[in-house]
Amino acid sequence: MAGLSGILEWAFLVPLLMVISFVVVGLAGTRLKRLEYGGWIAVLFAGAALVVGVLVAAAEMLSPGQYVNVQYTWFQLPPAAGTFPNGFRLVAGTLVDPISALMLLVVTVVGFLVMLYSIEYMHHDRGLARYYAELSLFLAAMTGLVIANNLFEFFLFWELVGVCSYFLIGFYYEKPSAASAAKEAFLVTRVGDVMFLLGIFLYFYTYALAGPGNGWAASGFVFTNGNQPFLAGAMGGNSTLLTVAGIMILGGAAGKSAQFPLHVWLPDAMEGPTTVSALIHAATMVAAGVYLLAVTSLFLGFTATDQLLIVAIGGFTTFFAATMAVVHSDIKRVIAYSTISQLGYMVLAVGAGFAMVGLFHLFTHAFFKALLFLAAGSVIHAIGTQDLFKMGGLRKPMRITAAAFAIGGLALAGIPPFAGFWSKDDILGGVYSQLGTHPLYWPFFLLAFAAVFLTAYYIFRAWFLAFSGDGPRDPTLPHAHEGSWVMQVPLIGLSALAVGSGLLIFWPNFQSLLLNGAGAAGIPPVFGPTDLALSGISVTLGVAGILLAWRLWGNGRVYVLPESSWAQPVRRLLLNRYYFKVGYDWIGQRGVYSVARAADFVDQFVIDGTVHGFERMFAALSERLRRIQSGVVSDYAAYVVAGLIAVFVLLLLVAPYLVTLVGGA
Amino acid sequence: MILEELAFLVLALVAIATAIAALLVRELVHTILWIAVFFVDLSAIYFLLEAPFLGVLQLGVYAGAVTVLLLFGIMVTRKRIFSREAATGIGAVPFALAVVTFIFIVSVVGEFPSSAGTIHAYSPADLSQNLFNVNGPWLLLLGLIMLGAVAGAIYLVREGRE
Amino acid sequence: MTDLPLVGFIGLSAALLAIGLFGILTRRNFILLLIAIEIAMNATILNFVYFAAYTGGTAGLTGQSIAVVLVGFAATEVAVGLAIVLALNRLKGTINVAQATELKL
Amino acid sequence: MDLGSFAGPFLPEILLLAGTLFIFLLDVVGVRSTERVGAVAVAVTGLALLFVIADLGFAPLAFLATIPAGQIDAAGTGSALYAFTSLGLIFQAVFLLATFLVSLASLSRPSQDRGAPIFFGLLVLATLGMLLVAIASDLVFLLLAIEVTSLATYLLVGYTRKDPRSLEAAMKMYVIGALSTTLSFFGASLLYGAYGTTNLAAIAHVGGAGGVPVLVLLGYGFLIVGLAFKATLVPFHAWAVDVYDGAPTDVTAFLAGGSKKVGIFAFFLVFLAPILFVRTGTGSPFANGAIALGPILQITLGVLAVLTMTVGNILALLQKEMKRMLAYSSISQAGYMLIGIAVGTAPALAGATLQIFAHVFMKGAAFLLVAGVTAWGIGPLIDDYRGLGTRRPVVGVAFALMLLSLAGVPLTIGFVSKFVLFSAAVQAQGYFVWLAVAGLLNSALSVFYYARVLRVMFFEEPAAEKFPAGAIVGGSGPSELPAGGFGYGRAAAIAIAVIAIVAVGIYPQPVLGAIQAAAQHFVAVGA
Amino acid sequence: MLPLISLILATLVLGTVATFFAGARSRWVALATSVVFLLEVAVLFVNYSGWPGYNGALVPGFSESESYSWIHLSWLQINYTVGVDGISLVMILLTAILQIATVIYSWAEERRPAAYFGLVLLTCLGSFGVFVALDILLFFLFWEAVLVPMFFLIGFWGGPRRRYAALKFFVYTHVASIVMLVGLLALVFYSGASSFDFSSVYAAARSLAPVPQTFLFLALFFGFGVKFPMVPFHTWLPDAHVEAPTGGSVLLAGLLLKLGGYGLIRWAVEVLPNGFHVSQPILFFIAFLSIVWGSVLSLSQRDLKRLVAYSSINHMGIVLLAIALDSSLGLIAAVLLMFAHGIVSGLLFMTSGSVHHTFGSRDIPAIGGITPTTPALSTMIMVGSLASLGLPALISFPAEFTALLATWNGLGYWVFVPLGILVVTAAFYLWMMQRMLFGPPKGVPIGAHDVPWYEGVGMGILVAFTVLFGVLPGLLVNVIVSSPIKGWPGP
Repeated sequence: MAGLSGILEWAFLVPLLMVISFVVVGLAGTRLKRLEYGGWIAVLFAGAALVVGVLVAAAEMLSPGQYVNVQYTWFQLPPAAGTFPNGFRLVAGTLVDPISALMLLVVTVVGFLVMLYSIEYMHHDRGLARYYAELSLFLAAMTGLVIANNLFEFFLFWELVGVCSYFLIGFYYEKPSAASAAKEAFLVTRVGDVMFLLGIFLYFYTYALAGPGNGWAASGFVFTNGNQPFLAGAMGGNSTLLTVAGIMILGGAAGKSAQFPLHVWLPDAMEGPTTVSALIHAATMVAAGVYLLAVTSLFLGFTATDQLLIVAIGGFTTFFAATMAVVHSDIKRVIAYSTISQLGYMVLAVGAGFAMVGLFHLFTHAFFKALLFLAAGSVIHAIGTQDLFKMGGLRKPMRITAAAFAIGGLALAGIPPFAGFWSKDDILGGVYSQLGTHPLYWPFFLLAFAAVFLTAYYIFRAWFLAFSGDGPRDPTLPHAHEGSWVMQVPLIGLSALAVGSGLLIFWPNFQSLLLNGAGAAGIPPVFGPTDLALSGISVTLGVAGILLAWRLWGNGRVYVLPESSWAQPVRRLLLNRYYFKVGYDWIGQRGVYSVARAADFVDQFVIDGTVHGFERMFAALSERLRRIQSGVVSDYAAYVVAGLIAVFVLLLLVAPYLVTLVGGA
Repeated sequence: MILEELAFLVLALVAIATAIAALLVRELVHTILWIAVFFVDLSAIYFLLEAPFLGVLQLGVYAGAVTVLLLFGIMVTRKRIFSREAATGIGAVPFALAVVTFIFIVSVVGEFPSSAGTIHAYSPADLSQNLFNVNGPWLLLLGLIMLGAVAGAIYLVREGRE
Repeated sequence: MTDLPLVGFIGLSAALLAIGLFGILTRRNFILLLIAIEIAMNATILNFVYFAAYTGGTAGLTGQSIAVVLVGFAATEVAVGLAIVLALNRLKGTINVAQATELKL
Repeated sequence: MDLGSFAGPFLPEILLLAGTLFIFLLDVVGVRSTERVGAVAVAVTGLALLFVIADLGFAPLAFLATIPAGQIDAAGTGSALYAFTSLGLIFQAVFLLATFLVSLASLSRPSQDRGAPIFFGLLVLATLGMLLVAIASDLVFLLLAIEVTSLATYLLVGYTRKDPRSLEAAMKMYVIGALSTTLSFFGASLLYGAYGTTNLAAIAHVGGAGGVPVLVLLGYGFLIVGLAFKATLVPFHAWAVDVYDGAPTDVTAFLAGGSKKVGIFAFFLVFLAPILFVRTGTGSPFANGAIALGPILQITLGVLAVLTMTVGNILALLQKEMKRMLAYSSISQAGYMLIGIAVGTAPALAGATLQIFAHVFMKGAAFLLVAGVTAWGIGPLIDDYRGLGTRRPVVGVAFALMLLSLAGVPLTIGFVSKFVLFSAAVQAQGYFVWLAVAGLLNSALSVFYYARVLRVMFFEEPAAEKFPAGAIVGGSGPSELPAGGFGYGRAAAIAIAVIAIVAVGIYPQPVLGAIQAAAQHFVAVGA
Repeated sequence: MLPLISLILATLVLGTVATFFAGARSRWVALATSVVFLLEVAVLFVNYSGWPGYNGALVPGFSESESYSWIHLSWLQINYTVGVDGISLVMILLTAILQIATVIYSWAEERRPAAYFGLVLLTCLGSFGVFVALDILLFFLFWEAVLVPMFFLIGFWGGPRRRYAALKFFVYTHVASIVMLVGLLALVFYSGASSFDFSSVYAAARSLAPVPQTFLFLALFFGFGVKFPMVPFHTWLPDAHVEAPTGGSVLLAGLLLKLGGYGLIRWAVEVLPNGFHVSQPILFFIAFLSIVWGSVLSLSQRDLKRLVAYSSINHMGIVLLAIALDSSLGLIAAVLLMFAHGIVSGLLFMTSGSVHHTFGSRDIPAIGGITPTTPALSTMIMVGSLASLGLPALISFPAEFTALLATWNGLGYWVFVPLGILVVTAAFYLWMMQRMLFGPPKGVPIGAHDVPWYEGVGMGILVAFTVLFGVLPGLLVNVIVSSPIKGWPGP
């Protein structure tokens, strides 16, 4: 099927279509009331993008290992002395390779489904034109990021993704909490962005001088279709500067993917519409971070220290986020913490050297997480609350939703044969195989393992609370009902994917995406269950978690932790999210803002005060000098005589001294 | 020559004394008297310096004309000729200024020989030759000064009858 | 031909100038001011005369010429001063310079 | 020696003398109308101006030139009392220009003024003195020529004899002037004692035989003080403010625009030789040679220059009266001009000369304008000028141009002159750069009080009672008079000034080139 | 060849004069002048010798150069010499854009419109002159010519404390220009340059010894730096901005600050390389100080205009940093950033002006949730803020990216300072948007409606260029690198 590979050069159509959608909807949306203020147009474009995305993925699958690079020079410098002796060029281009094809598939599929789902879900909201325009731009940015062919372009779209999420999280801007959450999301990820930026500089700088030749700068720092990362080839695998660069990239990824300690923004981002949450959590925003790590790992390479750090961050976050999910009562927040936790797995995988396994988990996770969110959205749409403790018994009126949520939950909990099992199992297996690398891998591996249990527990706690039992705990809730086909189609489609996407790994064409994407770097990944004992333990843990959830929450039960329990402080700590947000707010308000006020004081009173002091001095001097004009001519004569004496002093004493001082004529 | 030096000393002291007296006495008419003595005294010094023409000029212009002019000024501006000036203090600052000026000027003394020098005499003929021929333009300028002074002074003093 | 030390003349003219300056600074009566100015002017003329006497030759003659011109100039100056003060006296009725302070600051 | 060849070079001076005598004669025969007497003065000064410009080598007027080319900038003989230098001729032109503008404007003075012959006669006589200053090459000649101007200006200041302010000003000017005269002659006597000559060029050279340092320094010290009176340097300036304020404003214009420059040029004449003599390095006038006279004088003059501009500016800052503010600004401008001789190079002299040239148009014309505006009934305070700019835009813009030029705003003559002057100071390098810095900082300071006038004139509402409609002296309504009721003479004078301010500001090359050439000759001859 | 630059100057001079005397029609005259100016600048771009196929230049390295003698003395050779290179061309384009945007934005100015538009045009005329002048005196003349109209714009059309602000502006910038002038004069006379022309000064001064070069450089740097403005000589800027009328603020931030940067590049860095190298640490210190100080102070501002003003200090600090790096990349970044900041801060000042017109206040805490009332204005504020905090696809991003990359290359980990400040910059803009644009409506007067058409068009022009050059920065970079410095090939 060589004919299909021609589509690879047209991959830029995906973001372009969404940009067009953004422009059209953004400009004309308000006048298109009958088309859901442009919603249908956006769906149309998203569909077109989906088609292109699927075609690209198919082409890549059919002729594995294709790298197609199309680029446009953004700006360039002629060769000149300095850091970039052979010139310097920044380009914008598309690089279609197995991993970007994989990501394109994820983004377009989830994006299209979310867009479709929104048509009904958002129907009653105001500002729909803005919503669809921003959503289109969001997808454009994400797809652009996915097919970016260099880090600079990557960063460009990365920032666009950030700003779109900012607007979407703050969609209900009239709610102060939404506006605040949007700002928080932007700011926290901005911290990561700044580190990312420095990482880019470090890579540009290092490889332009000592990497695969100076040509890298002149050619636009493009990701090359190398057989191994730059690092291994150029630096012998290690360099302090590159370690720092890796840490910076990790920082960037941590910001976007909400890894510890930059995780605070993601739960608050639930202020946006649920559809947006689905998109952010599944395919776009947070996926970008992991994708960045994967790309860096594959093309540039991490040093061993970096890898340890990434493993640590990923492993710890996995467990850390899961603990918080255990106690929360907001259905979306529970899912949000699960996202952080799952992202931790992916980061862990990349850190251990299995970037492709991480991406595989990203792939499966995208579907079941989108499914969970859309299902949760369906619930919220039906009864208008997000509080699990008010829900109950929704299984009967909302069968499809309940089933979808259950499928998603099972996938999340890693129960075979659902999608999550295959990918998560590969991660755990992969990390397990690398435990010998460094003794410090052990604790994080164990944390990740423990998180399997917690995951199963909290997601089914949520399911039981919402769907089991006889009826809602809060009788004032409206009568629940299932949404129309527009909402059901995405649920069903995603359910299918949540079941089946993991199994795709056994399809050689699909597996070729993951195998070739590795670029033969590092440890060759092995897909499918390898260590049955390990898989057994993890599945057992998952089942145990579900059982515990059923024991405590099943059938409408509500477990209340005794007030005197030793666990109460822990529960409070978890409910307060380890006080991270409080701490950050304190730094922001008490710390930075106080410094700003103090600086303002200095500006107004010290710097300006000095100037005004001079001014007053001049005025006083002028006033005093004025008094010598007494009007009495004798005084004037006295000035003349005094001046005469002064001239004598100058001529006879001062000036000769000065002249001898400077050395005569 | 002791005699001439003595004469100079006396004349100099008289000049200083009369100058101070002229400024310090409170009776204005007395002032005129003292200043007249001062002018005459200076005229004597010019004779001592063997500049007879200048001595005569000093007598004529200063001791004569200027003194009369000043007396006339007092008569016109005063209702009673023998009125006394209000007492004015010497004033520390003006005194200090005058003294410092004096010291500065006298400080050149160290650069001159303290011994006596020759005094040259000039005949009035030579002087007039120099005055009217070589340096004639000075006199022309003096004429211009007087022209303006006369015209303006007359206009100022004349009672305007517009 | 007589011989006299130069320093004495310098001292005399310096003293006269100082007295004149002192008078200008302290006297409030305009006539006295004029007199003080004349004392100082006489110091100047004296300077020219004795420098001329010590210089000799054509240069010395120049000095005496200057002295002659200055005598004439000084007299003219007094006349102008008197004219001004008489006009002022007519308007203000006083020749005290300390009372002519309409223009100040 | 036939009379023609002897008198020819002095044609401008003779013209002025004849004019003076003719005007006094008119007074005697009873012709006292301002227009007629003034016309004589205007004609005489204008004609003399033409002759001077012709002598300067201005080609279209070459047929009027009376001084043989060989006599201009001829190397000094060491004994002459006067000499023609092209810089001196330029100064003659400046002086004549000032008088021309003042007499032109004074044509618009009230015609029933019985003092008109005296006014114009003394004006022309004072100008004659100034012309003689410009050709002086002998110290006594110089001082006497200055006295011609001085005595005439004392009387000019007091010529409105019914005005006590005017007479008080005359008295003050007289006292300080007489004191200064005495001091400068005293200084001249000391220099004469030291060198045995009063020829300016000879003084420095003769001294090489064995001068007496302290006597020379004292002599120059007295001369600095004596001349500083004329040039209104701080701290010898106190009289100037009162006199500028009290004198009839047209006379003030003459004082600021003309007679004070005499002092500056006297500084050039007296101090260039000693400064250059040492600067050229041919030897020291002192026996021991340990102390160089030139730098000493330069430092002293530099200090005076900085002091003058700074104090003048600071005092101008708080002035509430227009004339006094302009007076203080005039004092500070003298500081800039003094930089020229303190630096003592040809470029610096050229810059200072241009500054002096500019000052005629800026300050002289400003006073002329103030005189005209005062005749409309506008009071002496700056605040009285409220709304003038909007009521009489032409007058307002003209005044604004003068003030902007004084402040040194680009594309005005004031900017060019300051620019050249400060460039020259920097070009001289060494510690002269600090003179440029001081000058520039001062010009920054000066902007404040000029800007205040602009603000009052353009941005503030007029106070109604201060601006009586139709209060135009001369009985003509503003609709008939092109310059808003100043009278033709004054309007013409101001128009000339404004044109000069802008024209020279935009293209200074002709004027500047002539001045620069003259300054170079001046320095060459002086050395 | 057509004397294009003189032609543009003539257009501006005539337009300005005509505007002053056009009375009620002045806005049309001003608009016509601006349009013609923009067209002529377009011709200048097309004609520019940096493009392939050009040959010959009167002043080496400069295109479109003209030279006529002006003052010609033995020691003082001053010419009317003008010309452009890539850097000045970019600045000229900025001038033309801002001029037309400002004129349209201020369309409804009612207080003495003739004087207002005339002064606006005069400011742009002066800026244009500064950018084309290749003679020291000419440069200084235009430099000063900018100052005066701005003084009047602030002093007459300004807010309640306008007198104070105008005076402060004048004092600071005037003192700075004096120091600068002394520096420039010393540059000529100490180097022994044969004339005031850029080329001869350039040739003569580069060979000066390091010590005099350092003194000269520092004098010039102070002169240009106050305009920048560099901390601690910056306090005139917030006051001037807050009190100035919107058009004045736009030009002040958009053009006047750039004069400092341009002057530094053209007359100091290029001409005095040794002095520059010695002074680099000082420049770095001041740049970092300005970056941090401007940003931190923005955080504590309540007044929208003040906030934007302080952010200008921050951005110009980055410009200074980029210049101080003395690298190709840094220079490109500096010029790009100046252009970007000119457009973006212009936009932001326009929005704050519109906020003031619409809501009667610019107090950020007092206004809230304005988006439903004024969606267009809110969008402009968002675009401006996002552009200012460096969002990709908007104009500041390529500039900041290049600047920071250059900083890393030149200074290593010091880049953390500007990088960290990027977060603070984001913080104050986001906080401002959160409080003003979002949340429940507050302080919105009854009957408030969205911006009038002219304000919208004025801002729209700037938004268009923000996006255009954000997407295609290569258009500018190609021009910049055709300048004859840094070893670039030049025209």
